[in-house]
Amino acid sequence: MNLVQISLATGFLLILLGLYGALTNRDILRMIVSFTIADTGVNVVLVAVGYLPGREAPILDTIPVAEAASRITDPVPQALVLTAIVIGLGVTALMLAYAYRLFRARGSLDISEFTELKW
Amino acid sequence: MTLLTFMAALLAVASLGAAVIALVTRSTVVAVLSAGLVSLFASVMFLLLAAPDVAMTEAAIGSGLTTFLFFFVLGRIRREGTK
Amino acid sequence: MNFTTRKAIPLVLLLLLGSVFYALFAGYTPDETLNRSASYYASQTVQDTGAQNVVTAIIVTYRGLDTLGEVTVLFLTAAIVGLVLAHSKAPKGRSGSGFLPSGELLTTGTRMLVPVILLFGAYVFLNGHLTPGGGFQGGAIVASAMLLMLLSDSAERFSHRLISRIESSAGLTYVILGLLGMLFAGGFLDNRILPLGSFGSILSAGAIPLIYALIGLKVGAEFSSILTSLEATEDSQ
Amino acid sequence: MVSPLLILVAGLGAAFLLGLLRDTSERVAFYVTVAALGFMSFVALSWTVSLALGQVQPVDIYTADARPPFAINLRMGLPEATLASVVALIGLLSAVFMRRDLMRLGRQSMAVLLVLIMALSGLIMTRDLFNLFVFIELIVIASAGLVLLSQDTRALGAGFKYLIVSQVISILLLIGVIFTYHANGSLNIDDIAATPMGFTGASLAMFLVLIALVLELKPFPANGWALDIYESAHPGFSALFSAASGTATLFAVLKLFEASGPDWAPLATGIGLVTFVGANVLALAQDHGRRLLGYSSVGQIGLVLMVVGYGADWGVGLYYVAGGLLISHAIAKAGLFWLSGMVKARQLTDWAALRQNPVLVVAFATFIAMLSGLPPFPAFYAKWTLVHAMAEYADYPLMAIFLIAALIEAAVLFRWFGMAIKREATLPLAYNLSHETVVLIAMTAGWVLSFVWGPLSGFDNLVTVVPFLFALLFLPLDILPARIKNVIAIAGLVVWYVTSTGGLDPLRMIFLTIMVLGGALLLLASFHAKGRRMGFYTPAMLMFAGMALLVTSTTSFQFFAAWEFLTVGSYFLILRGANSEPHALSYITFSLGGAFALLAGFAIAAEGHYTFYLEDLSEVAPELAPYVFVLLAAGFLTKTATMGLHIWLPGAHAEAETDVSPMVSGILLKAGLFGLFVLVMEMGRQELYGVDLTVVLVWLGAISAFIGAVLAAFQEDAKRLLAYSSISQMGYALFGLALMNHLGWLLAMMFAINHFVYKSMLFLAVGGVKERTHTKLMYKMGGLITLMPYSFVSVLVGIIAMSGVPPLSGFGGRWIFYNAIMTTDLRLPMILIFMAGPVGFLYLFRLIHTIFLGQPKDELRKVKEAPFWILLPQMIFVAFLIAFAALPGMILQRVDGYIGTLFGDRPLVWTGRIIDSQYGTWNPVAIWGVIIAVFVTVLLLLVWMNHNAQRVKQFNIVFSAERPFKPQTTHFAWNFFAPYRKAMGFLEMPVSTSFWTGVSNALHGTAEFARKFYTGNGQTYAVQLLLFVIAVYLISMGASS
Repeated sequence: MNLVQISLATGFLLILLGLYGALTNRDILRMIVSFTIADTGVNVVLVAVGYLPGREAPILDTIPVAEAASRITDPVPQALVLTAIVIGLGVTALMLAYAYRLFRARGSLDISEFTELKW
Repeated sequence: MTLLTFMAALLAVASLGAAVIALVTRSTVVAVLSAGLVSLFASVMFLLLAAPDVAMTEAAIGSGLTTFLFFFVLGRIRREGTK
Repeated sequence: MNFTTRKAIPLVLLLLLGSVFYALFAGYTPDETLNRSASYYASQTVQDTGAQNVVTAIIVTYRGLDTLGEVTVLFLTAAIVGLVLAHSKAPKGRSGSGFLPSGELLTTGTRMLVPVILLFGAYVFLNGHLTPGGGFQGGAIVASAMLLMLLSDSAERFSHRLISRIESSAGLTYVILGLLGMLFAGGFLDNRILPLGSFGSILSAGAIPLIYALIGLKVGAEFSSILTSLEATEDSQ
Repeated sequence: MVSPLLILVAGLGAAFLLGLLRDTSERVAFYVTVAALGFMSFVALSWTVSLALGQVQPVDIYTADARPPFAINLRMGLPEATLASVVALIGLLSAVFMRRDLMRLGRQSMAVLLVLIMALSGLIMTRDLFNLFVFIELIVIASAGLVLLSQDTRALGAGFKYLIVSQVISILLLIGVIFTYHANGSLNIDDIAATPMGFTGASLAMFLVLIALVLELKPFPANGWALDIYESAHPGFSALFSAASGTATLFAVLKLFEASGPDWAPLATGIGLVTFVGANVLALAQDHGRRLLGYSSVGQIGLVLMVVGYGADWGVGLYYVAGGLLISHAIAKAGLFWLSGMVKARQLTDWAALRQNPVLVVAFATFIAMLSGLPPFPAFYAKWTLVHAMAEYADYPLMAIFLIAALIEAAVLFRWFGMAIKREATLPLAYNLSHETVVLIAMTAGWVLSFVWGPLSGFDNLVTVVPFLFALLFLPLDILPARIKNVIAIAGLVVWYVTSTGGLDPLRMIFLTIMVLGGALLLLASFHAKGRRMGFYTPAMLMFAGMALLVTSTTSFQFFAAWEFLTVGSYFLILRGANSEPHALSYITFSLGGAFALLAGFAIAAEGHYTFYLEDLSEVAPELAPYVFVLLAAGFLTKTATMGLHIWLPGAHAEAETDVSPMVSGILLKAGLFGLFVLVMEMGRQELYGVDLTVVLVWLGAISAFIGAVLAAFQEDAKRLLAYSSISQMGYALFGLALMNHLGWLLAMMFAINHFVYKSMLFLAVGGVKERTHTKLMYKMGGLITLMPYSFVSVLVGIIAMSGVPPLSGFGGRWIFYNAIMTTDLRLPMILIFMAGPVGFLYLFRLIHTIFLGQPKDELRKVKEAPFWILLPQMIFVAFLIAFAALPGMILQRVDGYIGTLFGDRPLVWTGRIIDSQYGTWNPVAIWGVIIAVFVTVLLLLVWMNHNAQRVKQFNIVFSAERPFKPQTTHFAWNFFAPYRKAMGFLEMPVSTSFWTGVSNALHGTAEFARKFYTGNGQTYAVQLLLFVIAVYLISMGASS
């Protein structure tokens, strides 16, 4: 196992753990917590996929421009992850706001209590 | 096994452990804190993966702000739930 | 809690999903060299944008549309969280998160720390094109100042109104800068509406520092807005 | 041209600008929002128009002055521009619609709306995979925000479920995106198409991307969350969620399926088909209006997804078909959701409130027609093309499943429409002028779309077909009094008849005369109606338009379009009857089922040609021909109500209004007969598994003739009796046709004419009686001969004509009939049909005896003769029958000659007015003479004997031989043929009724059971979603290995 493999595996496992929590925990807040774990896992996978073993961060302060192509790692996934993190926060905040409203409406945070819409 | 790999393995174990704690604990507060910890370990991992920008963001947003968001909502719900 | 079908079915499903992931994992081999997109960025970024930090260049210019969408996500979240909570104000009671005692020490500490934190945040987003960091990280740091103020009960100093003004103006300016790129440079969000300057200095990379500063302000305002909304007391809004 | 990027910039800029406004200035904020949406619509529309006219070329918009894949690019082509226009316009209209709630929640909610529309436009235009993800997330978040507009607290739960599911989807999508990037080195969608899949995980990554996007389309069964949103959200938002979001997301899916290549197309086809079928079946069990709309949305989007997969290699054709379906769906669904905002209560029956406003009913009907793929709307062309393509690729099972699901969908929608027309609402309409305006704009858009889509089809533009326009003309004219409209209608029919007779062969000429001129004649009875009679003339004229077009059609497309016109028109007409709701539903279901059989038949016959001339039916490849024959025959037999497919007829004909019954019986049934004529003329005898199909038809005809007559004899309701009699009569005609010889066809032709005449007459007479007595039950009548002598005469003449007694035309029919059946060697059906004759006499006897003879009832002693306008056509028919009896040669000789040219024989010899066949001679004039002589003699005899007659009071039981009136069951007219019932009652066993009820119950049961699957638990929905992904993954793995 090298660095990339470890990170990838960690990312995937975090996703699975997070999803498992989100699908089995009835408490809405705990579901949201689980989703943030899964989100973190996704971010790890994204960065790991973009990593080229042995290369440096894509910042050209110490690396000459001419050597950049052979020394830096892939910057694109990093840019994507930045976006993904922020979006993840947005969704989390929204879910939390919803959780609060749901709690206000029913006095409970149990997802299985919000099933009046069905069939 | 290089130092880098070793550190990565250590971080992997730590973050997975934190994730498991977040899932099994009965206390929501502990779960939120553990999730923040997962994020923090992940951000160190990003550093290893030559992604300092991501590491900073994950640390500030993923483990910092998100955790506080949780606590705020948790606090509101607690205050109102006890009434 | 006993192990029920309610838990068993997701477990089985996730094991199957895990096998999908395993197939991805097993089939993955890291690239030896940069792929097409990445090598373009590695070789052209400096020439095109004048930024040292390639990630920043990608975020602010090449994939600027994504970033615009991203700040819009936060904008939306802030608006919606505001909407959600505006109509369910907390019952009367003590404000504050209830976790930290807002003693004299914290209040004083906050007064001292907030300007420093704000400055640091500004430093991070203004140097985004040179060093790691940028608008998002800087914005988060700015928001942490807000957080401190919230914790120490001195949030009144920053009204919701001001936050929302900052957020909107920054967003509007961002969009206008993008349009200027269309008018005066090569396309929407092109950073070369301003001179690229000398490589490596703070006033370089065209409009990147400006845009990142706007993003920083906007993100900071949005985070603050979300935080205040979620924490909100009956007298805010 | 302004840059399309301005669509995004305007949306975002305005959203940010709203933040600068003061909290209290909601009004200004609202105007800013509307202005921005208006601007976005303008930009999108101007691009659409310019691109469509070819004034500009499609453009790629680059950002940051770098070429893709290094920077994000957008594309503006005709599909993008069109869909962006749809999205922006729906956004604009929804904003107007939601005005009050947006103002209530303030400027933040408006900003969210703006961002949603901006993101949807972005999703349509972007060519970057990750940018797609960003826009999707924006849409998710904005949608979750707008769900909160609803004042229904359950919406909160729905919104949260949506967020849960979206989280799972975005995880899958991101993993897919990053591995796709790793495989291709690019995030540009076009590069995915260009780069071969080098890396082993690439296809898996593509799978994840595709499945995640498909999940956004709410595929069945992973869609419980979406249904909950549809049910609880603000209708203005649901309109957006269904129409705008569905449209944009579908286009994104289309882009990716195009890029990923044909290998993935079956994935879309399969999921789309499952969704289309599943959603429609489950919709059967819905009685909640908005949830039903949700199911319908899911189903329609599934249909488009199926087209995306199925038509992956059609090029422009795919855009035409999918685009037509998609835009129709967007307009209709948005319109329906907006309408639902005006209906206060949520049950389907509560839509009856719409009747307070006839214009809204028209809008409702328009939307339903758009969704069910009726002409002239784009989905009609799409359905046509799709089924033809399926036939071309010989995907028959797929075609069958698709058509059955489409039929179920139509049944669901028409069931709802019927409820809205016939039930009573619990709450009045929540009327609001701006809401109505929004709905009407959507309706207009639907018509404009059809106008634009028609000429692109390569077929006729159905919107501009003159008879159809004439029918539509009556919509604005509906404010006029009924009599004026009636004059216009009759004039229109006559003019159309006069101008379109040229160049028709005698066969078509006769049908055209019956259908158009006969229609004009029957419309005379409609002068009886008072007031405005809203909603009568458009359907009636639509039906006549369909029939006029049917007879003059030359291609299968024209034929099918005309068929659908007449089906829909007659449905609306039948629905007008007082108790006709269930009957109208079964009518439309059977008719559309029959129509789909026709469609399938034509498509298979056409073998990939989209224009197919009816005369080419004779040249269908021999291995396909029998199947084509079966399908077409099934379609036509549904219309002629052959036994087994007849259960819709008695109710539909009996419950219709007085002047409608003769139209749908006397005239409409001829459409089916005409189809059968064309079919057997062009295709002749066909064999399937060694069975001669015309022999099957002979049997069906004989059985229908016999059992129809038996059932007619057992009816208590006079109109039902006549309705069953029609089944029997059509059986005769079918029998004659299927004999496949000259005399048989002549027989069928005779029946077509005669049945029109006497069935119209009898229905009018019985209808006239019903107008006066207010009952259709024969045992409640009696002795009306003196009160309604004209009606009696017309029933008498009708009965004489029908029973085949000399001298009237029925005898001519019989004569040809006996000649015809002598020529066949099918003895058993011959006996059966022979037996139908006496049975027919039984019901006719009952009809005249129980209504006009016997003792009058107390409560009916004062009834007057039927109204003049109802009598007038009857008297014209009487005159015609007498003339036709004396001079059958007028018409028959021409038809005979024409049929002779087809068979090349002359079994009848016409000399003057005398007709000879190998079995005998028929001299109508001589028969007339004899009959008159006999009649006069008998009459004189009776008059002479009458002076001996003793007058008795009615209640002199000894003489009147009946007990006065109570209880009815002892009345002689009740269960009139009880003795026969003992003998033949087993024939009454409702075999086909139970069969079809069983089918319907099974479907409903399935729906009722299967929808329990949507437990309402958000977590369960997420589990189902993953289950769906895994199942699709395993299936596609299995399929590819």
